[in-house]
Parts: sequence; structure tokens; C-alpha cells
Amino acid sequence: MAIEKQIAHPYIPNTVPEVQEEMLREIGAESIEELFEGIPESLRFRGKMDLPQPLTEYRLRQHVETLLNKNKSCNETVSFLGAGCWQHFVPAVCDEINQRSEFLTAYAGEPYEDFGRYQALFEYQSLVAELVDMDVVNVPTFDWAQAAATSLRMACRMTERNEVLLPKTIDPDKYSMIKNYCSPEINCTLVNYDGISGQIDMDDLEEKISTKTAAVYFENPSFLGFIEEKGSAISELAHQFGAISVVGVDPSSLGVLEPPSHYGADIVCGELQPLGMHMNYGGGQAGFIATRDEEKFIKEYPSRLFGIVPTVKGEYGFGDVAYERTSFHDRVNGKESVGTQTALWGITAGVYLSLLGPHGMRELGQTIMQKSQYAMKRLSMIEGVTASRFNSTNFKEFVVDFNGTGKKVEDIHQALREKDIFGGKDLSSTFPELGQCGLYCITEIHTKDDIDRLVKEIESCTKKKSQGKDDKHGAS
Amino acid sequence: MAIEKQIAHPYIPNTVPEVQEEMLREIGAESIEELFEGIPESLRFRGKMDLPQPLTEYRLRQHVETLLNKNKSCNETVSFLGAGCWQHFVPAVCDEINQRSEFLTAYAGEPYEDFGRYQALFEYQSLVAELVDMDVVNVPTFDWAQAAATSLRMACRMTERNEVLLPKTIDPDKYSMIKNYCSPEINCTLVNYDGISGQIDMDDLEEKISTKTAAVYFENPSFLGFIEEKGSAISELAHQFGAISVVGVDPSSLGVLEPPSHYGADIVCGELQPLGMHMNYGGGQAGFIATRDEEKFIKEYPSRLFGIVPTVKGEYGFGDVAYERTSFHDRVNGKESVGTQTALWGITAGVYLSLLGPHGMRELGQTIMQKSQYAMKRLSMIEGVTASRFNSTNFKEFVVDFNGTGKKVEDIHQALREKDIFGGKDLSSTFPELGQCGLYCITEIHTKDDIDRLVKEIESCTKKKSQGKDDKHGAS
Amino acid sequence: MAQVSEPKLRDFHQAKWDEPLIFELHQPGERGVVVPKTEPEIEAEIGDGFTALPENMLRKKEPQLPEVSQARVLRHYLRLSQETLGSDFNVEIGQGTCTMKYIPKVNEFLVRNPKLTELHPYQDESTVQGMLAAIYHLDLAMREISGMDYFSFQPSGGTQALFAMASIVRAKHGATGEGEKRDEIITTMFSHPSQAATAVVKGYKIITLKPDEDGYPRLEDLKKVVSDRTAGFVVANPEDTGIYNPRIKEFTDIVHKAGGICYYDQANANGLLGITRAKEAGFDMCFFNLHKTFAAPHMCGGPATGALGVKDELKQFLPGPIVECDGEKYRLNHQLASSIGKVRSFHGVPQTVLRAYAWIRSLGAEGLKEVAKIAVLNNNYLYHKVKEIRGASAPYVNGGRLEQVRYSWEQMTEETGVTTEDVQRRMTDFGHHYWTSHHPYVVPQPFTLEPTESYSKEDLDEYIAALTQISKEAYEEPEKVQNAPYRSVIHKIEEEDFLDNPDKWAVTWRAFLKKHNWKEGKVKSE
Amino acid sequence: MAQVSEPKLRDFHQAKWDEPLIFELHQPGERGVVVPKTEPEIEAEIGDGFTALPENMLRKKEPQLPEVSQARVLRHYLRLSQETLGSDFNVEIGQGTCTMKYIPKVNEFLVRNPKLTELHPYQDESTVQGMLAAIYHLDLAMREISGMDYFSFQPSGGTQALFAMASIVRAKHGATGEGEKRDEIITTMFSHPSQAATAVVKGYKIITLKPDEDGYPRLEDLKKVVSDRTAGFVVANPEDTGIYNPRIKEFTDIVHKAGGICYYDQANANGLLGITRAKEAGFDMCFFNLHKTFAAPHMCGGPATGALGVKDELKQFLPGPIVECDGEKYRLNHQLASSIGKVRSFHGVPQTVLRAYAWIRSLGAEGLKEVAKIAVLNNNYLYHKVKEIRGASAPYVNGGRLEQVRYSWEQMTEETGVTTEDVQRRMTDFGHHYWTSHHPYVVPQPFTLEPTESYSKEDLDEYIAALTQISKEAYEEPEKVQNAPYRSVIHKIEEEDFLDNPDKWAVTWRAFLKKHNWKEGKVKSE
Ligand SMILES: Cc1ncc(COP(=O)(O)O)c(C=O)c1O
Ligand SMILES: Cc1ncc(COP(=O)(O)O)c(C=O)c1O
Repeated sequence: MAIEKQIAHPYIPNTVPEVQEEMLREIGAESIEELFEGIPESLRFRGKMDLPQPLTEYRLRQHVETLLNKNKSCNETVSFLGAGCWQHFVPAVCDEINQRSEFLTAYAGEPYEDFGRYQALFEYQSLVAELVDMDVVNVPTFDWAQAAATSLRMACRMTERNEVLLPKTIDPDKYSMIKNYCSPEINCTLVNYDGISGQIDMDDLEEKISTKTAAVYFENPSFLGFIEEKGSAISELAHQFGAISVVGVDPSSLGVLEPPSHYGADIVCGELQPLGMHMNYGGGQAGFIATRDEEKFIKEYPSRLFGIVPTVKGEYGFGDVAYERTSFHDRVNGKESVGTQTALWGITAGVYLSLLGPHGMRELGQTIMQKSQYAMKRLSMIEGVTASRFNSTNFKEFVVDFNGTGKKVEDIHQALREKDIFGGKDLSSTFPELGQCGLYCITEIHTKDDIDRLVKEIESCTKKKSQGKDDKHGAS
Repeated sequence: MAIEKQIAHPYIPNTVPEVQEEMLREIGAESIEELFEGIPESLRFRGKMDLPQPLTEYRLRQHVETLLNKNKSCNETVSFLGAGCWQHFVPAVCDEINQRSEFLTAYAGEPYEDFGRYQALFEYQSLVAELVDMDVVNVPTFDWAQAAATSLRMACRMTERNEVLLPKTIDPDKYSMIKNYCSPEINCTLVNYDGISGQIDMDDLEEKISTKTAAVYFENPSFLGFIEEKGSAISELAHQFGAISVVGVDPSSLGVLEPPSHYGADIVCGELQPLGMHMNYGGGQAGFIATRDEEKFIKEYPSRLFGIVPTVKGEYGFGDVAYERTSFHDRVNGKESVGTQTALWGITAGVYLSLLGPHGMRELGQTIMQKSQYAMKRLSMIEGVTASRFNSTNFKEFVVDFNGTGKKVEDIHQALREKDIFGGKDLSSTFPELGQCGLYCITEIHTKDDIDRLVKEIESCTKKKSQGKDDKHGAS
Repeated sequence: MAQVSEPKLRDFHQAKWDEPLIFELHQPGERGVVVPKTEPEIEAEIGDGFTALPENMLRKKEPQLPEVSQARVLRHYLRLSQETLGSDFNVEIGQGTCTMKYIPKVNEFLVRNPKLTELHPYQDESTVQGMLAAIYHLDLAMREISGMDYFSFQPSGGTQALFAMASIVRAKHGATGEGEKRDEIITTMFSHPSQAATAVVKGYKIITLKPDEDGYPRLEDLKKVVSDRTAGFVVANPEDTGIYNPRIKEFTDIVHKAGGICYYDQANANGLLGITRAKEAGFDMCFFNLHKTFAAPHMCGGPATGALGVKDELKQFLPGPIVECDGEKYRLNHQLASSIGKVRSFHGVPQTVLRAYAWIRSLGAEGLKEVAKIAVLNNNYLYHKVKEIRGASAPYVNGGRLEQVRYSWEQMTEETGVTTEDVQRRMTDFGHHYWTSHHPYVVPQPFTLEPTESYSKEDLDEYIAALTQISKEAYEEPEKVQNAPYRSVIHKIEEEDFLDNPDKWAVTWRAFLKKHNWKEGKVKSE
Repeated sequence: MAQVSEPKLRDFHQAKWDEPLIFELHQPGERGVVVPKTEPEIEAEIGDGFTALPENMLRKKEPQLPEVSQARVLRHYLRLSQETLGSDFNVEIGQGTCTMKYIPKVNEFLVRNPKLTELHPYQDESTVQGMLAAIYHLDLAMREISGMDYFSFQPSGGTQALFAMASIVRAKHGATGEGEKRDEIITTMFSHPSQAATAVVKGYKIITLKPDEDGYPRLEDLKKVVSDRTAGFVVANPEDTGIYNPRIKEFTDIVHKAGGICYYDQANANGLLGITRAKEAGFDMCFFNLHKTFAAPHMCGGPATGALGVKDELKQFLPGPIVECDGEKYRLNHQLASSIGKVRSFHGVPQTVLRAYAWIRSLGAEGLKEVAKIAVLNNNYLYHKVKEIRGASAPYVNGGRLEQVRYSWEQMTEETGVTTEDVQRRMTDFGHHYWTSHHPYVVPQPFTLEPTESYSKEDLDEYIAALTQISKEAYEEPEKVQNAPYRSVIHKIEEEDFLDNPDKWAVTWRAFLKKHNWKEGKVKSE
């Protein structure tokens, strides 16, 4: 039945009755209904789905735009939210490439008719490899959390052990994902952090590590923004116990920070979203895993790994390296599982790195360090406010401690929102031991004005309200 | 000198000093400066242009978006503006195609490497040809006004005469363009219209037409929105005097209105903007010209005309028909001039017509007729308001007569604007004989709600203010 | 008006740009963009930003990324895009099981709106009401389509949805103390590899039901394997064969009786919309791939969404947060009692959620049903035609296919030596994509076609004509097929050893440079 | 890191889709979109909308447009797009005189903003302040670049700007009563055809100055032809040859002395930005093509902008309205005393104005000068290299070229019979575009190259390598060049008679159907 009178739906050419008849004739069926005979009547849905009336294209667009207009986006405000999803400069070329019809709608093609996709993903792998200074990088995973979880499972398989250690400063959401992905076979244990610096508590680590430990995982920068300085020591310790050092990294730092492979990491993983993806309400995430080019590592990847292979004419061709590892090849004995992941973001990250080059990545990192240090310095001048809460060096994010203001983060953020400022992530429920703290993010997109405005508004709302409070309760 | 330190500008690869040196060595020059030696010092500009500092991509985007945010667009309001540029439904596929890098950046290629562009423009010509039911259509001109002006010059060349007649209801801006394009060699004369119906005054036409008349030009719908009904009579009269009947047409009407070729038009021209172009503050305009497939017509086109031509393998090829006409071929004796016109809009119009097909065009026309009749009916119910001012049938636009309200159009529109409604074009200065009238436009995109809101707000502002007026002046 | 009546064998050649790798475009000093800079005032106050950094953490050797101007980067990737055969460009019916349907362009414009792209997932709920509304209303629509009670859009892909469902199975049995005991998950042979693979990740043993001679899983087999060790039953229906198991309700009943949970792989539900639902077939959970049935694009392989629906009693296990509505305001419910925890960061892939929402809004209830009907009509037409091609067959039951079929060239391979991989490469020469099968490789010389509702009869005829031509070639000049392609970006790949030999494989350019000195087609001998 | 050192001869093939004409895709009943509908309430009140229409005006026979589904329309045009070699895809230095430079992608995203696309040209000024500001600030920048006093962006292309300038010349002399008398416009041989052609439209006689043996127009010739009949002098400098006339100020002085107006065709000013200006050379008016020098895309040939600048005393003749600013608010000035009237509807092509504005903002004063310097460096490098190719030459003065050169294959054609048109087709096989010349055809076997600042040395070397290869082929196997192309969408076009014979030409599909019954390469014999 056509949707409107006898008129074919624009998306469904064979709604045309004459064509249907011709096709049915070929098939030798009387009606389309007949083709569903294999589904017993008892299972047939004979009701009518309660869905709104269909919209024409113009009205659909109006409707959805009206919906979206109810959102307030980060480029209509100044946002200091980070915590795993960051507002960065996205070069227009990245959007142009990932909006190309070809890349947008390709899927599981072969290296022949989808050659460009293979080359682009091979290049992506190669570019990230330079950034982390390792020889193997996978086709992207769902996100950093998934990359970390898979890295840990790889480590368990390689060591044939089933305990992993992670820092207590990890993003609780990421940890919940890792835990679920590891359970029931792998035990996850958190290692304490130093209350002053935030750094991993080496004593606690030494206490918890053992010959049962498959992997020690830590991040740089950490979830709370500071740089974990003792990478070498941690990796060495892990290696002493025959464990694998897994480091999660924000690649936007790698123009200025040492890559984890230089301080002993065996597996490096991280988040690609900073490399050319819009935040998309969290839809821009994609993860990567990198290792050395050793068979024992490669064999444990669940992901696709595109490698170069010559054609009969000596052209570059591409193909799946060690495909037999994958669940596509063996669904029970393959390594974990593979399916639709985040390939378009991999291609985009490749475009991004091609555009920035080494200088761009260095400038990016430096700009972020300068601006975030400026912000910390200025915020710390506000009475009762300390940034950062920890005395380590930070990259991009830092913990702003509001405890001294007597205010709740929630209230401060509410006040900021009224001034079109989105404060950082409220940590009071996820890191209760920190009291009233927020995780703030400064990237290259922030201006001095943005930061000064933030400082001014925090100053005014922490002051104003404390007066209000004083008024109510009398002099304190 | 590089823009920032030694760093190459992203748009200028050879800013790199080493490459410059290598190239200069090849050339045998000492410096780039040396290459400018041919320009005498007296002509060298040695000052510094007073231009703002360059912006990085992100800041540029912020800057321009901040600028544009000062605009209020027609999809944030309800607009009833038309008058030569109309708000229609633009299918997403039109945008996708005209944003494709290939079409966006191609230019003057040959039928080999730019084959797709030739085919797309040939198809465009062919699709418009169906709409107007004529066998020849050109690659688009700048806009309707240009198409009309060129049509008239074509007529003058064909008839070897130099007088043309046009209706007094023509858009004054279009007329100013035509006049300038025709002067000094061609005389333009306006023919009166009937005060009641708006139709061309046949008596006046008969009086003004003569054997010196090269062409009679009229439009359907006319600029003031009504349908010119006596097309056949006008064309016949023109033919009697050996003149050419030139008709301008809004193609969005041609799913329901007879094409001018059916009532005697020899040359048909019009505006393509309704066929898939956003308004773009007037940047969506493009004109077309159509004629019969007779040598005498073809030879007078200044435009490129793409025709089919076989290849050695029997493939469809394309090429320029009768290229020698053009100023590209002969700059003094060619027909008028040709250059960069509006090819991308031609391609887009082709996409649009392919998407709508005959049914879509019919529905489009019908919807517009229904909605605009509804609007006229409802507006006319407002005290002191008449729509349309003329008693002919209208298509899409109509003249709303506010004379009975005692208000100025200007003030009514100001009041509407405060309610986020853009009233139609104020005609009070361009058609002073009509007094306080506005040209209103209703297309398929308007909803009943939009129209009802308009009616309500006009009602309220014409009433409210007349009360205010009454108050001031006492009872009248 | 003219009309092509003869099925077309396209005289095709893919764009071939002979484009170097991006690293080969390196020109020291060039650059593609300049990032926003630090203001001089900040620099004056803070310095270079590195003083605070421990010396050991400052990168010493810059990453060996190429330096390339913006236009050249753009040109490079644009050329690669033309060398990629997106489904917008071809009659993409060769990628069976993946429901390659038309991706409405209007939806793509909708998701480019900065009111979506520039949202941060931790923004206050009051600032994202529009997006939450879209998520919520898609949830409502999905409930109608499936009969389930709640949906989560967090899983970013079918595989992650299957993993989430396996996690819920484990959590649910864990909650009742049966977690240890129930350690088996039952599936069928023609199900997607991710069904088994994700259950294995969750620590389950897999039991696979084999098809009978007609391609149906046997009820008797299920009865034999079901026990108090049964944690769950996961199945697609129809399976990769396109065969619908009419006794499915009996299957789910048996599993339920044994205390197991039944979950339904509806990655591809294209033949079922408005026809039959997960609920009536007795499932406790199901998922839909929004990037298949619901017209979100595949994007070279994600990001995507596996929309996960559960019955009421399993809601508490969902990965959170889920969107709720009090009739006016939308909010995020983070308080799911026994949530398995997140499976993907934040809220999944909201762009794809919006696309699916828009697609449903463009079709309505009747339209969705029309999709199913035409998808099945198209498939049966194709099925009828492909079976007529010399050397091709469709194993198992004759007839009874819904939206797709797994075919076989077994006979042709036996008679000519031409394999399904050869056909695959040769199809490229006609501008077509063609896929064989994933694990398990039960059907010999397989190929899997799924025409969806998006293709016209003429499109199908064109595809059939190409298959017919290749069959003809296989019988007449098999080497022609075996040495294909000729009209693609590259020629036939030769040394598969490059992919499986650790001394030769190269997953990155730097690894390649270390292992090979390959120029002009010469490979460095190790 | 590796780097390509050898200039590359690309193993190219263009996408070839063998795509029918859109009419051949007609399938009755299909459709591509549904337009917004009339609400039932309106229909109930108004009826079908046709009752009011005079019977003779109702269309009886529907237009014979094809009926095609949305996906198929999209697929069709996407395929055609791949069959088009946009400048984003190639080393587009072969389109001399057109300044094919890099089109920054960011600017394309800016012009897709609904705050521009959805503006109506008659909106109240208060609602378009942002757009007016952009226009105004581009005007200010253009003044700096040219030394002129006011700009109008109404002309949509260089040709229309030239027409507007010829109109101003006429209006100006008309205003002083000299309109009838001054009926001649002087130009030079190597100027763009539109200079003469548009002056002819305005009723002028054209006097053309021939180049001397070095390619310069002769001052003595000018002196001979200038008189009280001289209305104006229009010239490009440098001309199509890339040769800059250093005595230009003497030319304009002479014309001024005779009472003529001097107007400058700066369509392409790429080698002059920040180097030399119209003002100092004595011009009264000039125009820039924003789609050339200022990085707006060419869009297959428009829409575009010829930014028209005038000295103060000519302001009153400009096509209106122009944008003015009182320091705070922007307004449209419609009251130009002696305006020639509009030349293009509304305000020209504002998207292109915005692009040019953005481009200038991304470069600044120094950046613009850098553009000129690199454009000239690139051209001189190319010039040096092309002259070394066997059979190629660059007529006229040795050296002294700015941003482009018109070359000649005269020698090669004499020696091998291979013409510049043959080379043009053969260049296609290497993925390059190559253009010959427009009228006047003074240089034999011409080709015109303009490398702009956007291409790297490596790009130029690649283009040179292709020319060198073709020259080699011409001398060794001329038919190979003469029968080209082989790697394009189509092969060599054969029957030029189809283009010039009224019985055979077909500008539309319907005309084609009437005249030919061409299938399988057979042409109906007339
Ligand atoms: C039946 C079935 N299940 C699961 C999947 C896996 O989905 P995804 O690729 O999104 O991980 C697919 C995809 O091919 C499928 O067809
Ligand atoms: C010197 C010169 N003048 C005028 C023009 C005409 O410009 P347009 O093509 O925009 O009409 C051109 C374009 O090629 C040109 O190069």
C-alpha cells in the first residue's frame, strides 16, 4: 500500500503497483502477502503501530530543527567541560572528507572497489603510529574505554593471568565499562593515588602487584588532568612482575608529551575524538590501540588491522593482516569480537594529523598548556578557590577546588549557566573524597577573554552568594 | 615573507624558503623581487594595505559566525517576501549535489575530463525544455532580468528592429536592468495595465505596437502576481506586426499553468531560483531562455548551448552547438557576450526537476494556488484590507491593498516584524499609483498556521493603531 | 519518453588516481592548518608552558608526521574518496546481512546542525532538551516496532548490543544466584559471528544448533541441549539464509522453561517491520542496528548504534543513563538498580539516533510496513532470478525467504574452477560490490544478497545481468574471471603472504619502510 | 620519511559510470520527493485551487519530466560529479587566465549557514546587519587593494562587471552631453573577449591595439587612434600573455587627455596584490573577479562576482544599492544620483562576497602580498621549464612574465601534425586539465598556463612531466596523441557536424529524440 494515495514513497521505488505486479508475475506469486506465508499467523502483528503521521521532507526538517533549537550548544556559550569529550578546533577539511558520500555510505567493501577506504585507514594507522611511536595501530574501536578494556584483555591472554591494576583516578564511567567488559573472568583492582599530587601511590602499587598481575594500566594525562610522571617506574615495576604496561593517552598531548612507548608502555590506547571529531553529544568518540610489531601482540588484537600487500602489477594493495584472529573468521575462538566500530572517525583522525603535521601538533599541545596554566593561575587568585587541587603539572584539564568558598559546585555551575558559561564536570558525587571540586577543561579554542570571563563570574557568584548566606545566617 | 615566523601559510605551499630557493635557482633569479622588475618603481605600491590581522581558521569561523548571527533569517520568522526571490522547499539532494567538491570547483573543462558537467547541463537544458515545451534551452544566464534583456536583444537582431514593448506591471528593478542592457540602441516602451484586473491594456498595446516593434514582452505570472490571461491575443497581435512574442515565466507555475509556448510565445525566459536554490540574500538567481529549434533562434543566443555528439566508440559526447556565435569565438561580432554565468544553479535546477517529476511539479503548483487563495480570502476579511488588489487569478503572489486601513504599509510591516513576521514587499514607492499596497508571497512552505498568524497580526495592528489614531484625533 | 529496457552491463571504470601514501607527500615546511594561538598576554605571563613539565615528560623527538599543504591534503583524501564505492553510488545489494538501504540526504543535513555537533555530553539537562526529546521519542517508536518496554541507545553497533545483552543475561542470573551455574549460551549456525563471540567474552560456552536439510534449526536439537546450565538463547530470525523459523515461539518457550533468557538479534529487521515483533515471538530482549534497518549510514564501518530493547523486568540491568519524560521535561535516569554499567561512553552515538528518528518520521507506521513488504518482494524477485543463473544455487528450502538469501556457486566452482572470490573481484569491473560470507563457512562458495526496499526492479536486473555475464565467462574463459579485476583502482592482490607472515606484514607505513624496500613493484627479498 | 622525488606520470583513469541520461531512468510512478502539502482544512475551504483559473491557462498535458526515485536521482548526479574534474582534484594550472586557486573549505562551510542561505534580499536592513557588515568590510578591503574609492558587488561575473563599466562610461559621457560623439572604445589584442563584447553591447565601436614583437601594446598606436571619439580605454595588465605593460600610466594619461575614461580588467589580479594598484596606474575604474583572485569557487561557471571599483567621481553611476555605514548601523544606499540601474538582481551574489571577505581575513595584508609573490614565482618556474620542452615555446618577450603565460606548440604541430587540441585530450589521460585559448587566436597552437600560489613545486613538476611525455609521444607516435583520450569518461568526439549542422544538432533530449535514433553508436541517417 503506498503511503499517499497511489504515490510511490521517494525512498521506495518499487511502491509502483505496475512494477510490483510484474515482479510478482516473475516470482509466480499472487501477492506480496503470500511471500510472508512462512510467518505463522500467531506471530503476525495485526495491530497498527502507534507512530506519528509521516512528514514530507520540508516538514521533517522544520520539525527536527525546531527540536534541536531547544538545545544550547557549546559554541553559543563558553564551555569548560571535558572529562573524556573535548571541544577542539575541527578543521573544515575533516568535515568535508567525512561528509563525502563515498566514505559516508561505504561499508564492508573489498580492497578493490573500496580501495580508498583501505588506504585511508592504513594511513590513519600509520599516522597514529608516528604519534605514539609504535609500529602497529588498529582500525578504531568504539572508544577509549573499549580500547582500554580490550588492551587489558589482550594483556591477560598474553600473560595467561587474570588480574589487572588501574589507578583510582580513572573516570568512573570508563571503569564501569572496563569492569563489565572484564567480568567475570578478570579481576580489576584500583591503586590509590597520592592525596597531594594525584600521582599513583607507588607503595600501594607495589603492594598490589604480584605475579598474578596481567597488566598495570594508567593514563597520561590522567582523568583528573595531571600528568602521571612516574611512567618509567610504573612500567618497570610491571615488567619486573612479568606484567604488561598499558597506558591510555589523550593524543592531543603527544605533540609535546613523551609518548608512553618512551616510558615503557607495551600497549598504548586512547581516545581519537580530539583529532578532528565534533563532540556530537558524545558521538564523536573512537578508540585506538597501539603496540610493537611483534607477533605475540598482533595475534591478540580483535580488531581489523590493514596491511600493505602488492598487486600483480606492483601497485599498493591492502588487506587484513592475520585475519584468522578475528571473530569474523572464527566466532568462538576468535579474539573477543569485531563488528561495526568507528572507521569514519579513524579516517577523520588521519585527515586531522595530515593537516596538523608535527608542528601543528606541537603548537596545539603548547597552546593548551599555556592557556590552561593561565586559567589555573587566575582561578587560584579567587578567594577560596584552588586550581589545581593537585600539585602536579596538568595538561588541558585540572581540578578546581571550591571547598574554600563554602559553595556547592552545583550552585556555582548553575550561576555560571545563567551567564552562558558551562562550568566543568562536577566531581562531588564521583570523587566524594575531594568534596566540592570540578574538572575544568581548557583547549586551544579558549581565548584569554573566555578565561577572564570565567574567573570574573566565579568570583562574583562565590562572593555574592556567600554574602547572601551571611545575611541569612547573621554574621559568621 | 612567510606570514607567521617561518611557517608556511596553509594555502600557499611554496612559502617554504628552501623550495623557493630551489625554484629561483632553476629560474636563474636571485630573488622573487627580481621577478617583478617589469613593473616600474613609480607604479609599485610601497605602502602597507590597511587590512585587519589574519585569523586562523577557527577564529575566522567564529568571527564570521558572529557576524552572521546578527542576521535574522526567514526560517527563524515567517516571511511573505517574494518579488523575484522566493522561499521554496529546497530538497536536500539539491544541496548535496551542488556542494560536491567536483561541481563546486570545476570551471571551464572540456567534454572529456568534465564530462559530468556537460551531461548535467545538457540534462538541465532538456528538463527545462519539457517544462516550457520547447526544444532549445540555454546554459543559464545571470538571472531572469538578464534572460529577458537578452531575449529582447535576440528579437531585435532577428527582426532587425529596435523597439520593444513591456508591461507597466514589470518589476521596476528588472526594468532598469533591461533598459540599461538595451540602451542606447533599443527603445523600451511600457504598455499600460487595466486598473481593475491588472491585465495588459490591449487598447494601449494596439496603439503602441507597430511594424517597428521587435518584440512584445510580458510575464506569467506578472510581477504583481496575477496571471496574464490574454497570452494568445498578445502573441497574435505581436505576430501580426512581425514582432516576436517574448514571455517571462516563473517555472514553479508550470506544473499547473500552460507554458507560454502554448499561447504563442516565440521566446520564453524566466528565473530558475524557485527550482532548488536557496534565496541566499538574492544570490540564488539564475535565468533561462528557451526557443524553438530553428536556426534563426539558435544563431542569436549569446549563451553556450550544449548538444549531444557521438564519440568514436558511439558513446554520448557533448559539445558546444554553434560555438561561433559566441563572444568567446569572436569578441566583436559574437552575439552579445558570454562569460561566467550561473552554471551550478543550472545543474541544481536539473536535479530539482528530476526529483519532482511531473507529479511533483503539479502538486507544487496546486499547493501554491490553494494556499495563496486561502491567504487572499482570509486577508480580505480584515476590515480595510483587500487581497488581491486586482481581480484576476493569482499564482503565488498577490497585491494586498491596505489603503482602507488608513495605515502605511511601512508601519504595518514594522509591527509585523516585531512579531517575527516579514510582510511582503512594500509597493508604495515603486507603484505609487496603488497607494499603500504590499506584494505578498505564499508558497508551498507556508502552513495554514503561518497564514492565520499573519491575518491575526495584521488585524490586530491595523485595528490597534487606528484606535490609537482615533484617540489622538478624537472621534472621527 | 525513452526507458532502458535491456538490463545494463555497465561499461565501468572506477576512478583511479594512482595516489601516493600521505607520507610520500611530505614537504618539509608545508602545513595544512594553523591552530588557534596563545595570546601574547598569556605568553608573557606564563612563558612557553613547558617550565612546569618534568623534563622526562617533554617530547624530545617530534612525531614523524608528514608536512603537507591544505589543498594537497584535501586533494589526497578527495581522491581516496572517489576510489571508494559508497552505497550512494552503486546497486549495493551485494552486502547481504547489512541492509544497505538508501540513506536519506535530508537526515545527513540534520545531523550536521551545530545544535547537535557542538553539544557536550555532560551539559546540564536543561540545555539539551531537544536532543533528549529525540532520544525519548525514538525509544517510544522502537517500543511500537518491537513490543519491548524500554530502549537504550548506548551500544554503538550490533556487536556491542549483543555484548550488552550477554552482560544482562549474566547480571540477571547473577542477581538470582545462578550466575555460576548457568554458563551456556545457545545459538544457531546461521547467526552472526558476534552473537557467539560476545557471549564468549562474557565467559559463556557456546552451543550451536545446526540447520536441518531445509535450513531450519531443529526444535529437537534445542530440547537436547537445553538444561539448567542454559543461561540464554540468542538467535537471528530470519537468519543469514533469509529463512524464517516459524517455530520460534516454541524455541523461546523451551528456553524460558529451562530458566534461560531469550535474546533476539534483529540487527537486520528489514523484512519484519510492522509484520511480526520480538514480543510475540517470546523474546526478553532484542536489538536493532540503526545503521541497517533504520537508514543510518555505515560510514566505512561506524560509528553506529545497536538499539537495545528489553522487557520491563530487565530494565534495571540496562546500561545507563536512559531518557525519561515527566510529560514536559526530559531527564536522564542514571539510577538503574542493577545496571551492567556503561558499554559505550556517554549516550552512544546520538547522531545516529537522530537519523533513525528522522527516518521513522518520514515513513510513519504504514511506510515502515511498506519497507518490509518491498524488501521481501525485491528479495524474492532476486532469488527467483539468481537461481536461474548457470552454476548458482540457493541451498536449503525452496522458497520461504524473507529479506535476504545466502547463495552458492558450488556447482560453478566444481565445473569451472572459478570461485566466489573470483566472482567478487570480477563484479568490481561492472561497478558492483559483492560479498561472500563470514564465519561459519557452511554454504560452499557462498554469496549473500540483500536487495532491501531501496532498489528498483531495473537496479536488480542490472545486478543479475552482471552475475549472469560472469557465470558465462566462468564457463567460457575462466581465467578472465580469475585474474580480475581490470577496471578497478588496483589489480589483483598477489602475495597473501604479506598478510600472514610476521616478517612481511606491515600494518603501518613505518613498519613497511623497515621491512620492505618496495619500488616499482619490486619487493625486497628477506 | 619518504618523499616523491621523481615527477610523477600518473597512472590515471577517470571514474567512468556509463550513466544513461536522466530521461532514460524514467520509471512511471516513481518520485524523488514529496512537496509540502495543502492542509485538508484549506482544501475544504478553497477546493482544488483551479476553479478561479481561466480554462485556457490550465496546463493540459503534463511536462514530460522523468519519474525517478530519490536514491536513483542522487546516484545519477553523484556519478556525474565523479565524472567531472573539479579543481579540488587536480593540479589545475591548465586553465590560464582563470586563477584556479585553492578554494578554502572553511569558507564553503561558512556560506552554507542558514543565516545567509535563508535571507531574502528585501528583508528590512535591521534584520541583515551581519551580511551588510560583511559587504561593507569587503568594500573597505578592496579599496586598499585597488586604491579605488567605492565598490559595488552587484555584477555577477567579470563579464557583467565589464558591461557595467561600459555602461558607466556611456552614462558619464551622456551626463556631459558627449554621449553621441564618443562612440569608440579602445582595447588591446590580448585582452579577454568580454572587454570588447560588452562594449559592443553598449553600442561602442572597438579599436584594438596590436602587440609589438615583444607582446606589448604600442603607445604610438594608441596615440594614433585616440581622439574626441574616444569614450574609453579598457585593458588587462598583465594581459593573457602574462606580460605587464610598464608604460601603462602613459596609456591612461593619453586617454584621459583625450577625455576618455580608463577602466581596468583585473579579473585576475593574482600577481599584483599588494604590488601595484589600479589607482597608481591611472585607472578610473577596475574590477576583480572574486571567483578568481579571491578564492571563490568557479562552480562549473558561476554564479560569481565581478567586484566593481570606481573613483569617487564615478560613484554616482554605480549600480545600486551600495552598503554604507554610519559607524554603527549598516544601510543600503539606493540613492545614487545617476546610477546606470541594476545590472544584476538584488545585491549580486552575497555568498561569493562572504567567501572573498573570509579569504582576505585569513591572509591579511602580508598574506595577500605573499600570494602575489608565490603566484609569480610559480609562474616563472613553470615558464622556465615549459620552454625546455621540445616543440613548445612562449611567444613574445623573453622573460618578464607575471602570473601566467600563453605558450605555443607551433613548432611541434609543424613537425608532427599534433595540435594543441590533441594535447588537450591527451592531458586528460594523465588526470590533468589543459586549456588552449579564447578569441583572438593570435598565438598559433596556443595553451595558457597559470599556476597560482596554490600549487607546490612538486605539483608543477608533475604537470610539466605530463607535457614532456606528450611532446615525446607526438614526435614518436603522433597518432597516440591524436586519438586520445583513452582514460577518460568517453573517447574522442567524432562528428563535429553534430554541433554546427541544424539538421543534426540537438540541444535537448527531446530534440535529440526527434532527430536521431542513435543506439549502439548508430546514428540515424537523415
Ligand atoms: C545479524 C547481525 N547481527 C549482528 C551484526 C553485528 O552488527 P555490527 O556490525 O553493528 O556490530 C550484524 C551486522 O552485520 C548482523 O547482520
Ligand atoms: C582578464 C579577464 N577578463 C574578464 C573575464 C571574464 O570574467 P567572467 O568569466 O567572470 O565573466 C575573465 C575570465 O576569464 C578574464 O580572465
